[in-house]
Amino acid sequence: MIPASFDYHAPKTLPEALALLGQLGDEAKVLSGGQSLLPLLKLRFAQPAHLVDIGRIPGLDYIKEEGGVLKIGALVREAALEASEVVRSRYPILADTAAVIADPIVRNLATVCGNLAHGDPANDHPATMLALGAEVVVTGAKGTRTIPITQFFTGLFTTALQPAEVLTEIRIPAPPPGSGGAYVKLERKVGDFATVGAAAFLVLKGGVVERAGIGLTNAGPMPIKATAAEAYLAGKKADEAAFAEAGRLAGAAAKPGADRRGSVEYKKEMARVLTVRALRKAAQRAGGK
Amino acid sequence: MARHTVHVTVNGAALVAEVESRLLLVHLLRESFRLTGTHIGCDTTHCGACTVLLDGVPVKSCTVLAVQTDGRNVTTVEGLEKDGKLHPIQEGFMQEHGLQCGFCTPGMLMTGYALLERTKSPGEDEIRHAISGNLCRCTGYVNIVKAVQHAAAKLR
Amino acid sequence: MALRFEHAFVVKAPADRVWAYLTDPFRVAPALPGAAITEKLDDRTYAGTITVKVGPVSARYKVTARFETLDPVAHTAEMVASAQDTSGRGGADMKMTSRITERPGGESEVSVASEVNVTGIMAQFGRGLMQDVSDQMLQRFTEAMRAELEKPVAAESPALSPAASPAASNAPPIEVSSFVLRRPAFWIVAAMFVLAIYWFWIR
Amino acid sequence: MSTPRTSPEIGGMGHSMKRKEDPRFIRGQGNFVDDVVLPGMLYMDIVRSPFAHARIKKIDTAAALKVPGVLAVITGETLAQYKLHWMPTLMSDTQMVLPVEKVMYQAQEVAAVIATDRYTAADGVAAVEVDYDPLPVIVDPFKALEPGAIVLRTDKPGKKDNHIFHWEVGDRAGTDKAFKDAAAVVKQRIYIPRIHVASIETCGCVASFNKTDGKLTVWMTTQAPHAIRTVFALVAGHVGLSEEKIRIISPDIGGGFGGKVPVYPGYVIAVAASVVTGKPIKWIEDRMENLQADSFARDYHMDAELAADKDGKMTALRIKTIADHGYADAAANPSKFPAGLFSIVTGSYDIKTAFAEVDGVYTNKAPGGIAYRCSFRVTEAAHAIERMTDMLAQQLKIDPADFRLKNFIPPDKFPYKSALGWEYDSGNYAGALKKAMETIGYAALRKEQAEKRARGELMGIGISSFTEIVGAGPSKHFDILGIKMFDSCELRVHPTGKAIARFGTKSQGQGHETTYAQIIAEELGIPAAHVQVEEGDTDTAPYGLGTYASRSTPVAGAAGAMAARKVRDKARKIAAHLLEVSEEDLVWEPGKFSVKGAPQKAKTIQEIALAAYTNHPPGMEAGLEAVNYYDPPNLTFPFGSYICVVDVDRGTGEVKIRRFVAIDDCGNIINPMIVQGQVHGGLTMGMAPALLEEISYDESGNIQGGSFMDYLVPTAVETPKWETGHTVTPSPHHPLGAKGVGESATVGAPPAIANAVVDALAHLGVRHIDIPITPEKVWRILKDKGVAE
Repeated sequence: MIPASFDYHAPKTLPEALALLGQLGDEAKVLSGGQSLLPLLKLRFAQPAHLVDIGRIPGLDYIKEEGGVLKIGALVREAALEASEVVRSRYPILADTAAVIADPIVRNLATVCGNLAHGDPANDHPATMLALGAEVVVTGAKGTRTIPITQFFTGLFTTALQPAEVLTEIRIPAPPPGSGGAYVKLERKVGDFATVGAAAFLVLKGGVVERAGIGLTNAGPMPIKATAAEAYLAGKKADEAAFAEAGRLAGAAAKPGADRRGSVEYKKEMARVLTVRALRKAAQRAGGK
Repeated sequence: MARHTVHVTVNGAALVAEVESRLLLVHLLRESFRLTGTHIGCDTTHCGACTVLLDGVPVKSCTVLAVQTDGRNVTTVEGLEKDGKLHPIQEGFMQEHGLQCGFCTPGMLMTGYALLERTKSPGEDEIRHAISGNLCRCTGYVNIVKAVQHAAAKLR
Repeated sequence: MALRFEHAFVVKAPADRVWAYLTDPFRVAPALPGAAITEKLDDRTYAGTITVKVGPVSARYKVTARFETLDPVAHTAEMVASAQDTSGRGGADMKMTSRITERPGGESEVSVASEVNVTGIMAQFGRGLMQDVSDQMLQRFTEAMRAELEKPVAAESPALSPAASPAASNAPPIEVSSFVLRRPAFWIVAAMFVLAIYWFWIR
Repeated sequence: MSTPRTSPEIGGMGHSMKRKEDPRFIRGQGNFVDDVVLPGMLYMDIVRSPFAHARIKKIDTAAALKVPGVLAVITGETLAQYKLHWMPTLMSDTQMVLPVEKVMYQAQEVAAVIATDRYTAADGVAAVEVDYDPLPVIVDPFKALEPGAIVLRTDKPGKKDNHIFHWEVGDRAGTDKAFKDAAAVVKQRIYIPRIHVASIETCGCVASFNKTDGKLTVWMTTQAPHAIRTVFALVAGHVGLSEEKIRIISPDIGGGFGGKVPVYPGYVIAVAASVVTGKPIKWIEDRMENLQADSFARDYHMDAELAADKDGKMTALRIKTIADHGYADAAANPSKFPAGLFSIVTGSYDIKTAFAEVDGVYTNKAPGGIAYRCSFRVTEAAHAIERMTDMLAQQLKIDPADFRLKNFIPPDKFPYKSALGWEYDSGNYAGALKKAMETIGYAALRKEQAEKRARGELMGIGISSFTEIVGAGPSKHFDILGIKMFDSCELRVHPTGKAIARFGTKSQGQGHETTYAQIIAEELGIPAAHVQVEEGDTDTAPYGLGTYASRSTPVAGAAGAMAARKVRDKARKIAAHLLEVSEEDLVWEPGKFSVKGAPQKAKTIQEIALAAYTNHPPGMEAGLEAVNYYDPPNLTFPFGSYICVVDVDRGTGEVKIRRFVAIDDCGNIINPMIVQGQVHGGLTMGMAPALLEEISYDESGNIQGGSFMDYLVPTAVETPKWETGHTVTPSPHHPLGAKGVGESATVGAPPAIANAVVDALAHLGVRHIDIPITPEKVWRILKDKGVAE
């Protein structure tokens, strides 16, 4: 499996990268971790004329909490996210997610931002970011703009990113007291895409759901935010009955296609089952357990 | 340009190669540098037979471009033995029968080596997860786990 | 991989106008990026190419489409088409029937039903994305078409109007059956497009 | 085998000697085919068909030939000029090398591009334009057999259907009668899907033809180099390739498991390309080519029936099988056994009457029917009998362990003549099962299961008590293309008492360099460390049929022992000469001959070796060497009992193997460490198709599961923590009392797992689930039974 020919560019700064992307237009692809793009190139499913490698741009691999927001830079690898102390202690849902993406070696190169920018509904972070209400910061020649995650995914493999823009940062609101989140993935084996995945984030007050976020992986052409389930949970006691109904609503929101991982019926049911499990775990974490 | 000069340190030796943009790291190592210990087992970044260390971190060299390694450090299985002395991970695989056909072994060794660089006493489940990006068709993994533990004990 | 596929969309324009639009190559083509008719093989058979891009992935196909029927009065079309990836990695065959139905309030419904048989590397991967890709692309097409047809008649761009197109203006006035055979652009392009998307796989 | 007879320094049988091959592998110094580089070497890459059945209208190579660095494009027409476009399969069927008219399965070779490097070759492949006219596709073997089905093999004159062969064994009438008289009968269609060995190294070769001396050397991923040499000589004899000028070198092989037995078109094209260009040609498959075009295993549709009398004793077995061979019968069975050794299907049970029949069928799929780490069709047989045994126990409401113990062939009945004609050499089936039950705590598990069931939790316990048949085989019955299935050893002891032993087999990870050395050490007392083992080079090794079907130890290992014994016979003569006594007065112990009653008067094997070259008896030839071509008197019948415990997730249908205990009996053990390693690997390759792996086809003939994205080779996470043990029942006819073990676990594991999952659901009325047991299959049952979460 050999990629078709292309030109490779390794800008040293972000402005240089943006200028190159502007100049090369549609013929160029951004190379970051490369763990989704290079397999596509090797299979010759993608044959861009140019790759712009942002991997040599310094200062983009930060994970930091500031101003009530967790900021994840463009070059943060999945492995770094998984190992990050602040993530493990304050954002376990992110650690859950990173830990089940592809396999550990792929995670050493794959980037968190790339996982979103690829726009693949089978990628795991989109669901988690939807549950968490994240924002993405996009940088282009004219500066930066911030896009709520709910507006970032525009279609299958397509996002709000313009050809000459780079996703430079993910911003996640710091978890309020009494909150917890979890990501649960059903996969055939390590390294597989999710049959279905479910992310749940709960803010609880006195055992009652103040706010809920639920995202689904590989349950449709785009990452799915299970809004009906979220709305249902608001104000409800965080118990099994409420989770069961929320799961049912999330399952109903799933629009999966059939493939070797399962039929439409199975996947919709799994969206339900996994949502319940994610909610259960999120509630446990919210309760300090 | 579609061709580039790559300066890369491989197993401590500074090497230079003229490469096409699209040349994969695994082919740079195997064909330009004749380091054939690194193997190719799949097309889709699943098997891990091509695992090498890039700046100390295991990566699948079939999913890295050679040009991406310009100015960086690569360690392959050939670089594990130092001054005629095997690394404990190599000893572990031999002592615990952690290999059969030997084809996945270089990748397994590199992954195991990197694991032991960051943790001293990995448990069985931790080892199994760490090597889950490397497929072995012969051993059933039992003895690979033991081999890593053998090396861990020696390194402690 | 045999697939059945049905799409329908509503346009706020009368059926005759929709039919006229859909049979005009110079108005349809811009709505389907990457498509081109390259050759008329005989009165009923056309060859073309289409490039489909979804995210980072792109693929180019050669398509041959042949009309079984095309009825400008009933506004129905039936055709068979086949496509092959230009890099030799697969192909698809299709049988498609389409109909434009007048609806109350000056609206028309365009319905397309097809049976597609896909072969090759794209049909080997289990991602179940074909329907998603086709939905997404049809969505884009109908948006472009609505934008064109649903604006006031006076505002229609002269450059895009049938009368202004050189092919149309140079065409001799002829009877209906050859008229439709001369101007089957939408159906051919649609066939190409359906084949291409069905043939599509992305990791 | 209890304590080893030799010291650890000698390292004969029973020592867990560290492997002699490991030092090169752990340093990355193995020499695999893709590591071979020759001066002026060119690369070959293959254009493959996207269609499962199509007429080729045109192959346009013009654009490919314009790619800088592309030197040639080889098509069927090119090969037809040399009459090399067809080749025989090992089953005496025929197969295209490259097509001139039609393609018959997806991923079939259509043309080959020769270029200066592999990148350019890939560009060339992308530039070859092939115009196809698709034809109707048959992927279902039952439809292929229907009257009026299109005939696929139109190349065979007079062929009017898609039937390949009918094979049957046993007493049809007697079996029918036994079923009529039976008190209980179970019947089930069991499908074992198409799977692929997926060795981590794919197939490939470097073919180098020297135009000056006419010699062809091929470095090649083959498990059977000698047989391949003969096949090449037969296929290409008419273009001047003569067997003495063909050298096949099988260097280090990155896993074989049966997939590297056949001759694939790629090898033949590479050889042809080298002969035409006079340059070395390298061809290495990529993974998708490997999974999609190389020989598959299994694809057996079995209608099995098992009968018992009123006392719960099995009385009869009847089984009818449709074998889907794809486009050609490219299995690698012994010639007289088109269904391999499937007739081992009566398993470990004393069944008086049985009848088995198999019909081979052509479809538009990749050709094959090879093994997947098992002796010829033995896994299929074991799965059938072990599943049916559980089903019958379930129907009779007898615990499956008790039911097995009741029906096993008792130890005192060996050698046992089975209803389908085999003579089992030795066995103690109850011994192995009881040991497995003790190890896992069977009674406690059944109690736990009952408690869990009461709480609505799903847990299952599955048993498999399989019998294998390996070590083909006695030359009276076993041949491949007419060549008898002996194997060989050529042993030379050097003057300083070190030795070299060459064999006709070829290790692919089994550790022959170590175990064969241990066999020589056992027989001669020369330390195994001083015995150099070589195989895989047809210019130096004695002729042999190769390594597959667990035949290395039973056949070549025996040849090693016999060659060593010949050397020992001569050594005795030399020792008698040196010690000036008669041969009868000498006593042998590993490493030396001593005089009866005067143990201080002795000659070591090293002293004798030196004398063989410096002071040999008058009238005796100098040297100390021997050759043995071993023709086994019978096959060996390893066996074992496996117990698997699974937990089923009621929400997702996922099956988790909680424990798996494997008790194997492969007779006397040469290297316990290696035997245990073989069992671990075999168990994993048994678990994989039970739960994960499958290659299927859609109705258009598109391969599903043709890459590692969808062909689910298990990682360390999916693989359970295997628990192993063994009993020892020596083979009475093998010189060392050994049997083969490399494949036992692959044979025994799938039914243990399937039985465990069915057992977890048995109280819901579930009787059978086909493998692979995917989460959705289980979930559907849970949903249908109303117990899904």
